[in-house]
Amino acid sequence: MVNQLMQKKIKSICVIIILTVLLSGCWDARELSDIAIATALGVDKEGDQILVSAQILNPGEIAGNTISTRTAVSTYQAKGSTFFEAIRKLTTIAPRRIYLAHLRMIILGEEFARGGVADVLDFISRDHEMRTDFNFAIARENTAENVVQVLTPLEKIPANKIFGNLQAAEESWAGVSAVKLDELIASMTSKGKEASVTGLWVIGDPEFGTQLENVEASLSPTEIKTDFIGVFKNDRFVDWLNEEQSKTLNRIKNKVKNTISWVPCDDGGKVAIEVFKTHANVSGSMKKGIPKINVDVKSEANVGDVACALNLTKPKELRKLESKFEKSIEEEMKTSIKKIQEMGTDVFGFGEVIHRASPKEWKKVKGQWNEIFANELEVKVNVKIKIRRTGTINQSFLKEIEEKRKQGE
Amino acid sequence: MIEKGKIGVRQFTVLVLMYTLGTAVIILPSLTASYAHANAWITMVIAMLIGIGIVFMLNCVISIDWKKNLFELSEHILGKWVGKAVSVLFLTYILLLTATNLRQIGEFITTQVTVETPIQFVMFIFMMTSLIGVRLGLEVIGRTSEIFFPYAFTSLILLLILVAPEADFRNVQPVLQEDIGGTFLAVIPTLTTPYLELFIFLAIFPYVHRFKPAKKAFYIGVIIGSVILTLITLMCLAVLGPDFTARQIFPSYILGKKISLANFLERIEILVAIAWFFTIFFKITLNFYVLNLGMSHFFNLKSTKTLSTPLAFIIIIMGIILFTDIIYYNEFVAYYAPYYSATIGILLPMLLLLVGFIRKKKKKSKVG
Amino acid sequence: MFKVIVVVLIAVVVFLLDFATVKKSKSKKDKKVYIAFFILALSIVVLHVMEVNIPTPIEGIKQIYQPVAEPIRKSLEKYL
Amino acid sequence: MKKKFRDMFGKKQQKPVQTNNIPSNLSSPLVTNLDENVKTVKSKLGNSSDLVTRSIKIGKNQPVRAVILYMDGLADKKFIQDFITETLMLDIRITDLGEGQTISQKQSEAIETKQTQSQGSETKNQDETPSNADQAKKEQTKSDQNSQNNTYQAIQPASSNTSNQKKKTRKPIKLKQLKHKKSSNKQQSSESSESTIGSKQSNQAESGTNEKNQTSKQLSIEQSSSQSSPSTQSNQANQANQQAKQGDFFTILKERSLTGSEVDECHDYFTLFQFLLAGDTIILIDGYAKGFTIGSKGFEKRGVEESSSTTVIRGPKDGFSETLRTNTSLIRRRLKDPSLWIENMVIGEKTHTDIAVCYMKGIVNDDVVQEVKKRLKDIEIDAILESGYIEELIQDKTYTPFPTINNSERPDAVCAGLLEGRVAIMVDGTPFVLLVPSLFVDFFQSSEDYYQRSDIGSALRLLRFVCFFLALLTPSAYIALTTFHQEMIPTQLLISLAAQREGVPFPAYVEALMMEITFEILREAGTRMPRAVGNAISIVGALVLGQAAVEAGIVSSAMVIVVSLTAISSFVFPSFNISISVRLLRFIFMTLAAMFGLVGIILGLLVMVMHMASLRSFGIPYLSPMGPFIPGDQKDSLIRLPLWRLRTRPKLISQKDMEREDTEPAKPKQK
Repeated sequence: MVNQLMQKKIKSICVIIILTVLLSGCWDARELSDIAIATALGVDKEGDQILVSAQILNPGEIAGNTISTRTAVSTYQAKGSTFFEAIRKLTTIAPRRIYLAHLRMIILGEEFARGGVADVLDFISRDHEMRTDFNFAIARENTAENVVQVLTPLEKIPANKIFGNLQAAEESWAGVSAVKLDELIASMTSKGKEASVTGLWVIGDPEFGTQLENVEASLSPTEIKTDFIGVFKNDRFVDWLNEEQSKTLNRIKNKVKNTISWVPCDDGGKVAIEVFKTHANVSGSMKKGIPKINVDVKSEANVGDVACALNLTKPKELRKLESKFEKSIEEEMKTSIKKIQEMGTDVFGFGEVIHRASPKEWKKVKGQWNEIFANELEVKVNVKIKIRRTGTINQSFLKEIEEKRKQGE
Repeated sequence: MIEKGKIGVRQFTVLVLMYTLGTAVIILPSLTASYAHANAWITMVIAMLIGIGIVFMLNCVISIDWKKNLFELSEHILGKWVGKAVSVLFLTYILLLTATNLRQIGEFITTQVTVETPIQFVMFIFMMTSLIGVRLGLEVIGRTSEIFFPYAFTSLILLLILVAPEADFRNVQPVLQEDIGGTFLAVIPTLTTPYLELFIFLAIFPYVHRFKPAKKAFYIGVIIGSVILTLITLMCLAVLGPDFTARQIFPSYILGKKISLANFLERIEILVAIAWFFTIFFKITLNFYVLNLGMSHFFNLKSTKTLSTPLAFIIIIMGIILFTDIIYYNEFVAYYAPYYSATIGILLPMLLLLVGFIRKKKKKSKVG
Repeated sequence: MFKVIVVVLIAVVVFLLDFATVKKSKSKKDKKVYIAFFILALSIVVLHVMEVNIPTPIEGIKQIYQPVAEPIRKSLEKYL
Repeated sequence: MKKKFRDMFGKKQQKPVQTNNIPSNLSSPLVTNLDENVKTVKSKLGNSSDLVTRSIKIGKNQPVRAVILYMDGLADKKFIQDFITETLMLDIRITDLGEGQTISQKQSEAIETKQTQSQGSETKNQDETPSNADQAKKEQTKSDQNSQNNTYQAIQPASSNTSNQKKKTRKPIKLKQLKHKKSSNKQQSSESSESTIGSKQSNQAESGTNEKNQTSKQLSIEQSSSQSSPSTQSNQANQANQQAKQGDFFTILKERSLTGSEVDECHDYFTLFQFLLAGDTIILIDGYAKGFTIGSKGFEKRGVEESSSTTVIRGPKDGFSETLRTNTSLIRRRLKDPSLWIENMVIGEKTHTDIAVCYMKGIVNDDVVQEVKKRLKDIEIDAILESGYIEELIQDKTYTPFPTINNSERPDAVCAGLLEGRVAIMVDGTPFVLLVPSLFVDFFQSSEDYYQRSDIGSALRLLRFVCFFLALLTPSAYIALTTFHQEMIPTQLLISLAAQREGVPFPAYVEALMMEITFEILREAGTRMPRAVGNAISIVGALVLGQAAVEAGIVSSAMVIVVSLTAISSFVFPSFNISISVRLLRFIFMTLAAMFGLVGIILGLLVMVMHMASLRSFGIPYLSPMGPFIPGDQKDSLIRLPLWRLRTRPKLISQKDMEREDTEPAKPKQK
């Protein structure tokens, strides 16, 4: 009896001791007020060293009740001989620990990208705090640090602005592509595919963009624009694609959700269609050492914008319009592909198509694929467009206006 | 019998399933993908077929006398001394296995979830939880597994469904055109993790309510478990790509990071990881339980709980000292563990089966 | 040294708590084996705390299976 | 240290020795002398003012003296007036008692002859006030000689003195008695002169009836003999004679004039007190060493009101009350089946609390009934003031936060439990009825689930389970997410959380702990304080602690939301016990979350579920039908299927008479 009671006492004491010991065991705990949430990282090269610019949120400014004159984000910069070192060095300037799990954008300076991005990617995929849901972009003709520093109106967090911008542009313009980490690494490591990353432009004076006045104006003098796609060879940035080429690339990669294209009418003026439901089927074959690629693009479209006299009451007219578009897009794609082939980087992933189609033959050409891609590859493009609807009206009233004008004359 | 509790057939199925998934789900996709590349899922299918064969063999072993557990069986078949020696082999293996599993979960948590926490500490709290489970007995382990099973199972299935939109099956093409040798060779390390460890269920069998359904349950549990494993490997390949999968240490966790439903249901990879905690927890607990059971048989103790506390501490330290680092661990798992596991998980049960069979025949002929 | 003392103290506490359950079984053998294992566990923990290098049994297993493992390892590594 | 513990245990062992004295003393039989009986009863009750003694005479010609005893307040006065006093005093005079009267005559004659010897002293004794110490001594010596009931006699002189002494002697302990003998004698002698006056006065007030007795004695001399106290000679000589006749007289009284329905006889003080103190009326008749007990319980009680702890929108509004019989009647009214068995027990050495064990014979698992009865019988305690006492004494495991015994204030819920094969334990004095065995899911089931449509009932039930986790884990999840797993929080939410936490001086754990404890204090205050100031608390809680704390920057507003969510969720459960457990466990989980984040919570959950899985309630695994999983019982655990699907009773609880119904779902006739 006595023993049991003693033991109970000892037990309770031990539990208390163990609990206190365990309580000290919160190694990983960090309060929300101790972390600095980074939303964008800019990576540049400065001599031998890597310059990292981190866009850090100022939560009180974004979600707080009081409005002050401070900015919603602040940028911290640090240099280091490796990317990781630079990031850790940020803590020497930043008041809090940099927290990377909520990163939206990683912006690579064009200079830096030309020198190769592999080591940065390695850290990003190695670090446990990094997720894979942020986008990559290249600062076009600019340094990443300049892009990171620009304040944006409407969206208080610039990185979110860019992220949203990319998403929206990808969905309804098709000239850009949001590339995530695993896709980037996969295309860089794949032998039959090269990487492509969207570009970011700073319009206006980058210096002015860092100031609060930039967001105070109704039309911000300095803005960030997403456009054009940069292509890589291995991990090195090579060149920019123009608008048509970018669109072509996205069409083939099946990334187009919604875009528009236009053709001139017979009697002058233009007609534009909204293309949706684009599906590209890329098939390939390799016969006698000659690789062949067939690109079949099937699209559905609506008439979006008629700026000429076009009789839209007749089905025949519509079919004519369809074939006109088919031809124009086909032409556009063919020239774009040719241009890209000349660049010598297979951003389309045609190599992988050949690989899947005839793995044995692929093994022979795998080594010099980029040359084959540039010189020998035959690409056939076949576009089919089906115009379904003409919008909420059928016949354009332009005709009437035209007549009226003529009468007036 | 030392263990007085009984578990139901359903509980047994759940335990087998959890055990099969256990640590395999976090290490296998990477392991197979690094040799079989895009064909890793085929490796998994082959391993599953072989695994079913192993289950058949184990079922034959336990059919010799299903009222005896593994340790009693080996003494019964091989005689007291040889049996004890074989028991020692089994016990060492289970001890190392428990320690390895503990290390795996510790490694997983310290690389992905709580990075700054010392691994000893993570292993300690995990082992203590396991110790409580073993102390409460097999019945409680069975019931608890039944409670957590729906969560673990649905979250794994949900994972598979939610990442499906991200899947690009061009990643796994061309099917079985390249790395064919690697595809088949990779079966060897793949077999180790769930299938060659399944023999520990020979120690659980006698405590299942009904024997015949339990044999069936063994198959069902292993098959469902391996199908999920295969699907997860396939998804890892399709979503992340073979190279990315092979490069990751815990690719299925990265797979969880890919979940994104309507921009709302994201960042929930920890909830998926929790499902693995459960499966690994039950694997460790079951291993630890069998270890205790075997120890008490070996020393003819009165209770399975007697040695639980010292053994728990031995396992924690073992988990730390077994592998110096994760590379060493990976090397061992890929190149050496299969043969050790095969010795214990196939050869010894085969031996039991053979000797048992011969003895039975002798008996019959004597009677005849 | 301080660490060792802490470990031993904790071990004593654990022993006091845990031994009660062993006592209940009223088997001398249980007690003996328990104490033996307890001392084994304690010594391993103490060695670990003192940062003495304990050889890992994995090395032994590697040695034993070397002849089987090595050729397969080589052929596997081809596919890495 | 050790000695201290030993002393503690030593005392514990002595206790039963002391308590044993009382029953042995009480179990002494009644004596034939009416006055002495009355005196004993009075003295044992310490002349408590709520004991009413009414002495009457029964019979027309040769009335027999009798005394009606009842406890004022406990007994139904009107009943006593109408059916006992009236019948005995008025109706019996016109009733032909026939044989009985002659017997009583004979008997009293017989007594008379013996009694004459001691009449001198006995007549004085009728005053019930020994006027001097000498007489007390005399009686004492007499009683010492009387081996039959010395203890009773030993008390008598003392009790008949001042109230001061009565108190001492009310505890009729042998040892004490002997010790105090000398002192009491001294006191008697010293106080004798004063006491004559004082006691006279008090007695006049106390027993007006006695005066009447005296006058009546003069009217009928024959009867007077029976009033005298028993002497050794009369007792021995008359014993056989009396008993032969008494029975007959008693049966006549019982059969013809006592119109009460619960009439019993009592032979000793123990039973007498048991009945008397339960509110029954005792009739002692002169010359008989036994009395009648007539059921006349009629104490003030609360009516059948709506239960306050578990309320429903739809469903019966009656709730149990404090009276055991009312409660059994409420159940009986619903289950008009002979298989409803109610067994009574009395537990509590001081309280003598009535306890009823109810079950449906044929449905219930007999082993459970046996186990319940065994555990109840093993209880040795002085008082049962609430069913909580019983619950704690019979539950399977003490050190667990989870209740393994359910209680209900609602008769319909208890009936449903009985029909599922559970055993109900009702305790007199509390409206809370225990139901065993009780499983974890039972604490989430409201009787209203069955009164609403099944889909709605199921949804509400699921909601309660969700609330269980919310109440248990919300603060800990908040701590874990904001201090360990910020990557799990959507960016926008993280920003606003971070903005709120700017300037909060405490870590999230401390913040949560503070708010949770504050809330617990508020809740406790809300239950304990008088209703009238209830509004004040809600104002203080909502405004001062919530809003002001946020504005002052001591806590973040998200934390207030978390705490409120937790609080609301914990009010959802139909059973209060589970909400207490959740309150307790919440703090453990918060600590775990602060230590290891989600990993800690998960391990905590694992340990909690393992602990729950190891629990049993009267042999039934606590987590069934989930662990062990019983497919057939899923119909009524997390969800409730339509009634026509609930064909069988829960499997583990009742294993007999499983079929519940055989209704087909109603379908419109097809033309």
